Amino acid sequence: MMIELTEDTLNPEKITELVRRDTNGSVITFLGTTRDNFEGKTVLTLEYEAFDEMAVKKLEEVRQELMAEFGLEQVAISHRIGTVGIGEISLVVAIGSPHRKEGFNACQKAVDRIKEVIPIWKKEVYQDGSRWVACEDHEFSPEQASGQGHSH
Amino acid sequence: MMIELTEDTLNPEKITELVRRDTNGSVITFLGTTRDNFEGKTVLTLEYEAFDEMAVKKLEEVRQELMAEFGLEQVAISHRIGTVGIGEISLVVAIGSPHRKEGFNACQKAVDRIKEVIPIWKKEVYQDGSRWVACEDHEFSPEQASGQGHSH
Amino acid sequence: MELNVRLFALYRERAGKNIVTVAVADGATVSDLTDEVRRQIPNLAPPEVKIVVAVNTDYADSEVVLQPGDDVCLIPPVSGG
Amino acid sequence: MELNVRLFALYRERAGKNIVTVAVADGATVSDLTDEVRRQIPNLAPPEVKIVVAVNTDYADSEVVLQPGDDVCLIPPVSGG
Repeated sequence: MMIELTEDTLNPEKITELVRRDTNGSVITFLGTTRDNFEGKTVLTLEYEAFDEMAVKKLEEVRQELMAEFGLEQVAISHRIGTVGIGEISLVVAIGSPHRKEGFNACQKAVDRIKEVIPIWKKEVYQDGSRWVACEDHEFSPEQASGQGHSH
Repeated sequence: MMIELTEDTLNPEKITELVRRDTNGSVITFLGTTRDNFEGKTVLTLEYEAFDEMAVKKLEEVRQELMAEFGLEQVAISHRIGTVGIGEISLVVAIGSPHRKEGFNACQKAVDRIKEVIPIWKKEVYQDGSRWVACEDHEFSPEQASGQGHSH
Repeated sequence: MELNVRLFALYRERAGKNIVTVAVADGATVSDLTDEVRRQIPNLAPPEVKIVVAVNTDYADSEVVLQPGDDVCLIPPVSGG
Repeated sequence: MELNVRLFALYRERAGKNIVTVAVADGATVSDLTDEVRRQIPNLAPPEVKIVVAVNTDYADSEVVLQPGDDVCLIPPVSGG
């Protein structure tokens, strides 16, 4: 499965294997792991919620876009949902390519696009509350400021 | 071991584990894998030779440079030497960082630097001969053309 | 027509429910729908924030005309990865 | 002084040996040494190719002055990765 949305622990080795070929010289893997802190607050755990049908569809669209743009054939994306403990892997993007340059470019773009367009939401749970995170690339948008203000 | 030069099969999972931290949100891994072809010729196997003492020293220098330049703490590099079969992993670079941007930049630069400065040489073995490869970034240098002419 | 609008994450929590049923005129657009949802759930999002809508699992511009039976979902700012 | 110069990979194969012993004057530089090696092994590298030298496991410029006992290695174009 080149696209996966799952409540199970992600297995980066298995996902990386999917994109290895004898014709390829490069495999780039991104692991997104959950951090134990946000602006000095200790994060206890995270909850990922997805609009499942649309998330899978959009992940496949991102995958097809990347393959077309960078001339790639091996792109695998797995996103975990549900409760994810600290230090665990929430996202794996693995790109196999003949040469590394397009692999690095495609991997970076994949992560950017995933954070922009996939309907998945992350909630950080603290000792004294929780917060729906907005995309880190829009960290100071009015929506996120409002999101923070309303978190409970 | 954050630097490794070994004749054993590389273990990307183990190397990736070395750079994971609960304070990090990103792990970027590059796997260099041996390709089965060069300009239409079938490659049967590869031989990596190293000037061991200097290679380990230079790998550590590259690691320190990257950590300083990108403000990183988790950088692991493993290079395989000896006979490496087709599709096997010859190089692993793993970078753990709080955010992904510096991880991607550092990983790309690490591979570039490794290919420029580490005294390791790759020989492609074909059905009818062999060739010492020059760095792919200098693919058409006079030295390499001469290298090809002299291969046997 | 009546549409069952699905809410996720932040919007679900603010609304206190998964689904809000909204009545809009025939020929209503996505923008008409979000206006109506805002009337029903004033605390859903601050006025300066554009509410993003997916219709039949694709992002839909505010001028898109809704059809009976459309799967309409409100998409708060995403934070996957 | 005499120096045992180590050869790797392409240079080792062209020379047909791991080590070449080279006599150079006291105060000789890296460049003097590579000139002498080229005289002994004319097919080591074409004249237009600069032979890269490591002295005591660091790359050394052509003006570096050699000392007795230096670990001198000739480094053909690298191709790690």
